[in-house]
Amino acid sequence: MFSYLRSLSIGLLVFWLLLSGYWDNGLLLLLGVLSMLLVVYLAGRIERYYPLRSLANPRTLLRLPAYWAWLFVEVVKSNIDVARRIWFPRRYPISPVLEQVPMTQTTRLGRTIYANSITLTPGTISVRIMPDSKLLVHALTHQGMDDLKAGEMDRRVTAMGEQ
Amino acid sequence: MLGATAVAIIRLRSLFAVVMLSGIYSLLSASIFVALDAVDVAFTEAAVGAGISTMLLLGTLVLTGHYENEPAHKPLIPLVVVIVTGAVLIWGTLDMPHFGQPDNPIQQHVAPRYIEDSPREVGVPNMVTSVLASYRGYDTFGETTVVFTALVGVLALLGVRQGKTPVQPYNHPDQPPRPVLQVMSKLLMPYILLFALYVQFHGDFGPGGGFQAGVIFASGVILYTLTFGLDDAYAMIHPRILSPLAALGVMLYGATGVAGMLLGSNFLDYSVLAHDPVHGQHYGILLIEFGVGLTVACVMIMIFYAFMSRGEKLG
Amino acid sequence: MFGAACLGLLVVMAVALVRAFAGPSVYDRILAVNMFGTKTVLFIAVYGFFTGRPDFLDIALVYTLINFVGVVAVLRFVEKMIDPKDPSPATENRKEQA
Amino acid sequence: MTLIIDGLTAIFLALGVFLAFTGALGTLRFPDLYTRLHASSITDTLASFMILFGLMLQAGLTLISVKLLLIFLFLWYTSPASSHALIRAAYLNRLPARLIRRPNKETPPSKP
Repeated sequence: MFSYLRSLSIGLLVFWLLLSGYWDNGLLLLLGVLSMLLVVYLAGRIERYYPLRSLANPRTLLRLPAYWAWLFVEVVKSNIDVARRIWFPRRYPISPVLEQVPMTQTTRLGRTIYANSITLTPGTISVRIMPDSKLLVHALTHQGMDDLKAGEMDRRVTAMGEQ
Repeated sequence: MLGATAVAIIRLRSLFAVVMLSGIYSLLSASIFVALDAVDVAFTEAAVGAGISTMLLLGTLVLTGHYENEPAHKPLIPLVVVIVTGAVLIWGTLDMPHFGQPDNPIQQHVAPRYIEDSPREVGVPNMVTSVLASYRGYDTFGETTVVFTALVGVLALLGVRQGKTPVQPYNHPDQPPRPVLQVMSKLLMPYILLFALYVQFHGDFGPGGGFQAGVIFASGVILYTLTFGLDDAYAMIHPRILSPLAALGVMLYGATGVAGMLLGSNFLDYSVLAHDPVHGQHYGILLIEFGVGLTVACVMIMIFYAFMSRGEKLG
Repeated sequence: MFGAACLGLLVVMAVALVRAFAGPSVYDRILAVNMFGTKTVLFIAVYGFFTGRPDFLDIALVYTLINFVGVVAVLRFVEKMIDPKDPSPATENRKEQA
Repeated sequence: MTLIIDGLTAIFLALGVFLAFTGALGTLRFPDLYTRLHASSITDTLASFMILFGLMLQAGLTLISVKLLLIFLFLWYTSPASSHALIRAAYLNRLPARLIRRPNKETPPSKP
């Protein structure tokens, strides 16, 4: 009932209205609806080859803002840490490591969110999704890798995808 | 910075690095266009120079080699020729009036007419669009035809592989080829396409128009093709549909012009398309811009398909 | 204020350019181009406010998209072109430059 | 009131440019591609946020702010994806990484 294509069309309409800003011009509104239909049609043609079912889960969408807020704080913290290491390399040396980190997400979308969150925080970058639910991560410091392995982020992302 | 980039482009022998740097070069020149207040040109440079041409150059690199050959002859004579030509050109510009002075010839004949009359005659807020699509409609028609001819040339040389239907090749949840990128490109692609259509239809109001929109639309499809492969892209937009659509774009442009002629006016004069000349201009511009966008998008996607299918054939 | 920010961003762009010239691997150059693109986006946004014409923002948006698609395309081609037995384009060194 | 907003904008812009410069400096100072990517993600994340948020304060609650927000969202969605793509391609092509072993524990670098 809350399929991907339907949420996509709502999202696209909002996107068009925000971009356009001409909300009283009938012709442009009509063109906007037509464009939306065209794009949804094109997206629908490929939907069955690579479905992202968990995206349609409304609870996930509702949990997203809280996660973003948490992630933002993490990003700020790690930004300060990396900036410190750039300016004062003597006092704060780097110790790069490349290790595998287990992940508990099962869906493609959940794994992507987790990998992207890791990359978004400076100091850790996801390199590759390995078989058997492992993620290869490059971290700037041993400390950063240990923080990641504590599993706070992993837990939050997985909790977001639950029904 | 522009100069340094140009010198580095010439000095480097690895064509990869050259393509990278030319991307930077066009980013820089777009910044300059922005600084000169030429918004539409910057827009085009952004979409065409930095985006599509980098991709097409790389496509060519895949098909050929990626190192420049040692030059067969001494570069002295060409250098002399270039320096002499450059000197003559600079000497020629000494005679020209200074940049941006109000008494320049260009500011006296055509420009005032465009600037003063276009709100009344064409009634489109973005003056560049009215000049491009209405006053200079012939030129733009020619350009669109050139783009179409380029497609014909590329297809004659390379050809597009006819696709098989994809049989859900990516349904292995453990290890799809590039999972993160695929999910991201699938999520972003619809918004890129809609953004392209927004640029298409708001060319009257702000920077934008058919050329830029076509290129952005094509880059959305290209993103999908790059992460999922040709077969999946064919499932979305098949080349069978694309080439007629590209021709249709040119025909739409021409037909709009002919419609003006049939209604008793000149070729590509849209004032007669509606009761009110200003409305007529508006609809005419909308139609031909759509024709341009359609042609450009289809041609770019087709050329990219052609490169991809040739690349696959090479292994 | 906006002018100063523009100048600052130009300096940052110049620093990114140094990395693009220096290489040494093709990935470093791609990284530099990507960074340069992000800087250009920010520069155009700030410059739009500097000149009081915020409709430049559409261009910034286009850049964000084109930059992303461009990087993906470049990587795809690099992947395709580099022979695992001879990864020379990935680690091009001094002697290959003219 | 406008004075406060102007002041805040100036602070945010200055911080943003400083962070962007830090990131660029990091790409010059760090030893290899893998570590340089960490530096460049500073410019992509917090620096862009600071600058765009500073501009948003100036624009107030208008569509311009919305567009700035859209740019910001696009940056935050695309930049990790392109960083990931970059490092993945480099790793699969066996670009050597400079790693420092942990002092006590044995951690063999995994094979691609």
